[in-house]
Amino acid sequence: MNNPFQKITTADELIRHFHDGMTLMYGGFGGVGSPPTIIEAILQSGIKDLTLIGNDTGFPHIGIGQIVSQGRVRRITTSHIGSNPIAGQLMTDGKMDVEFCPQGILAERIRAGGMGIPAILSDIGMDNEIVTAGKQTCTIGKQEYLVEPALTAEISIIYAKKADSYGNLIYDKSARNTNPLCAMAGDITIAEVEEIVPLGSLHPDEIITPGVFVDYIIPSEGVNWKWAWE
Amino acid sequence: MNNPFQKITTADELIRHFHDGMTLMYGGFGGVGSPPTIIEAILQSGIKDLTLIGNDTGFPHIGIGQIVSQGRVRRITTSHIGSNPIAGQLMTDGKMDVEFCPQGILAERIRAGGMGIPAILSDIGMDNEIVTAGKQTCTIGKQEYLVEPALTAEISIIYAKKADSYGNLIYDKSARNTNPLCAMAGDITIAEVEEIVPLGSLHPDEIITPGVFVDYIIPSEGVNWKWAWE
Amino acid sequence: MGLGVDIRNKIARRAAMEIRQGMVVNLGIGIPSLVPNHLPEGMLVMFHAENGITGMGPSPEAGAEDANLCNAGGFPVSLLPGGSYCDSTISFGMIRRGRVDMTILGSLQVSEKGDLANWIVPGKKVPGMGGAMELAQKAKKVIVVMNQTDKHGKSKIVESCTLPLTSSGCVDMIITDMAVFTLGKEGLELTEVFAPHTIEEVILNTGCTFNTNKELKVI
Amino acid sequence: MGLGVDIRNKIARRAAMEIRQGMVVNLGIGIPSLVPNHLPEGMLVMFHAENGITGMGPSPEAGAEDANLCNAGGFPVSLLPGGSYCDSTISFGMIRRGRVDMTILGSLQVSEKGDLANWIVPGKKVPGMGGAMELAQKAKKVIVVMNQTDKHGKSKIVESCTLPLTSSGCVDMIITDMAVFTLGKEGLELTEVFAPHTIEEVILNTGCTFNTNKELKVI
Repeated sequence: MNNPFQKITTADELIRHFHDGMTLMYGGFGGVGSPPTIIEAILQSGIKDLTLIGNDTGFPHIGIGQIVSQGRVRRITTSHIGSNPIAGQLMTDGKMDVEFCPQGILAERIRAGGMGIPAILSDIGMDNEIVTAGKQTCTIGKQEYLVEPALTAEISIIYAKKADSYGNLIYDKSARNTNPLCAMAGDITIAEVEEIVPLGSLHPDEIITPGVFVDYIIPSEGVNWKWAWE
Repeated sequence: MNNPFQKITTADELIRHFHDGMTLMYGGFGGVGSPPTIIEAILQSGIKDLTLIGNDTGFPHIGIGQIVSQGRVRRITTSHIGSNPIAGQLMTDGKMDVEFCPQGILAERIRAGGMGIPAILSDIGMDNEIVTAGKQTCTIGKQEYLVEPALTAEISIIYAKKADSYGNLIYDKSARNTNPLCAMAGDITIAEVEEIVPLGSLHPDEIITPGVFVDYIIPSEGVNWKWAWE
Repeated sequence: MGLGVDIRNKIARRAAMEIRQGMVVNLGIGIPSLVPNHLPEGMLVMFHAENGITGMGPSPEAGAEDANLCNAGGFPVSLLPGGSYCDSTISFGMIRRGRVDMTILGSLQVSEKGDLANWIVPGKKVPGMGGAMELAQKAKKVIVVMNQTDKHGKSKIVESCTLPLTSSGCVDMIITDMAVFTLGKEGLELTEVFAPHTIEEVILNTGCTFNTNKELKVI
Repeated sequence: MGLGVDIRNKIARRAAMEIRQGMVVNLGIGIPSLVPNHLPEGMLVMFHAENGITGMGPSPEAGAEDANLCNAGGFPVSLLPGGSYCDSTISFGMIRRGRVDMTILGSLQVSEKGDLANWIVPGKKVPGMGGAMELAQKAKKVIVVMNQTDKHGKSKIVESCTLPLTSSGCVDMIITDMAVFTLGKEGLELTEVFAPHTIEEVILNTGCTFNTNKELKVI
């Protein structure tokens, strides 16, 4: 494959960017749209004490859930851990800190990070102490709002259907979910893709994530887990 | 055309939604991607004292510039009026109030309105008194930020390449610009489109604006102005 | 919920009657997922899923599932003509902007003031709120479908929720195996009773007082 | 600006030397628009326009213009392979997130501290800031290309800007018809002089003091 921007590489090459204690953001929703090949490389690497940011903790054997289940995560900002009982157990045992954030606001906070916006104001969950815990408020007129800070990460790992060699991305159906947001919020963004195509093969009106936001592209080896419905 | 959602109509039918003193948001950037047929209907309707929200004031005879040039606008929130000297004159003469907002922050404020987010925080133009005029600040840690409130409008008028009968939209090249943002921020959103296609004809991965946000669709009669470069 | 299929379908059928042509509707898991089966043939409804689907259709047959086309619960679905995909911000933007006409969801408790408690059981289950708060707070109409009582026979409609709230004062309608209540300016009001249940039975199994609509129907 | 084509091209050519393979670059109007003509053949650069184009190419020939493919100034351009379109939020997100490597723009004044004044002349011209503030504040490298002096012969490089600022302390490099300056920790530094101009001439036409680089080149 022609690699004019030197973005196309492999998970093995990239794993040197990962380290204990790092902040990692991941695309996906219930495992759908999470990057299996990068997650497998992280599992193999043995890195730990991670701070994760992502929609949910998947299932114990699916998606990011595999990393959570191995106790590699010190802290996570997420909206849901219900489908991964091990995550709940780790939280209850005090082995993993969980910051719960309403799902759409979490997505906006990730996007804000990607857009270089410091924070958004929100009126979601104002009367809920789990949502408001540790958060500032800001009053406009007579209305008080929560300040929901932007989220970024040292590395974002995402999953897409196709990339061209510049890293322009298109996604497949509901596997899009949080991927275009995480793509923008990583200091380094790694896109695992089903197919890499030559520059100019993607229709410029149909590109969802411009390659500007993508630092590395790796070919996917495909999902290596069994879905809950299988 | 099959019209199962009753969204497909004409500019003449819709003009009853417009009235003196209303707030109107418009898509487009330098006239590119502004809806000519709706603008013509507004011109014909004679409505005045408008509050406008949009990227710029076009050129005197192009896009929204035509409405501005006729003195129909009492107030505008925009980022640039340089290509429309009449707008500058109206401002200087005290006949039109102009709130200047940095271009990308203006786009974010419109998007925030469309997303039901009350405001964003910004660090753009903090040391500029035109940007900060009348705006609150919010301090996170030791860093002070501007509170940039969301923008919505009674009606948003936008321009797209194709709509299906539900109002799912795709855009053409750089005529996309602020249109997908304004599409979400209108209490009522009217999309003028080059072509209306049957439900199911647009590829669901390629739809940029889901029809959920679009109330009415009208066929475009095409640009009725001469571009500056022509 | 311990409800038989017939009763679950009765609740779903009643909820389906609230849906109109062209609406955008978000369905929770459980009984709400049965609602589409009870819509009039040919009615166009756009079902919305938090993970970025508008125009969601039924589950595909076994063997025809697509792992990249799942609902917010992670289970395979399909897409109807006019449907589209979007990222999670747009999906929730639809909710917060008031473009989602209705959400139909289950609950652990609902209070007479319309408070909703459906996301957490302290000390037992802390799954996280997911999209429940945005839906409860911002969908234009919030319909709760649930059993009238819990497994100990205690009413799930209460004066004041003992479980942590998802959102306060957000519920517009409650449909149970026994009855239909609305929540408006006048507070909780009984509007329908499902035979063979009686008004007396509903009173006995409701943990708070309520008004009874003048045109109460037993159906 | 009253500069001849040759001089404008000399400035553009020098600016082009700052660009590297793979960079994302935003160009202002005027001299900056000449920069692409001076890039090495085959170098891949992604030109960014505020209105939502990445990978912008040259203006099409007369008659081949597409009214829906214009730059931020409203004039027809083209798209190169690998280019894409996005909405205005994404376009400015690229800038604020630090993904735009460089902006090359004109200015009315630049101060010795790197303050940029290029958006307004009080009482004369109030066009609005457009995207200038975001670009000045957030592009990773800000290069100003301009005449050394204004039409009255007064230096446009000054101790302190008299015109309202676009952004303070944001300029990294100034390229004029006479010389090249950099702005770093040590302040304003002269690094190159364009022959036949001399250091003395540059000193005479600069409205503030500056350091002179030890390896100053006259080119």
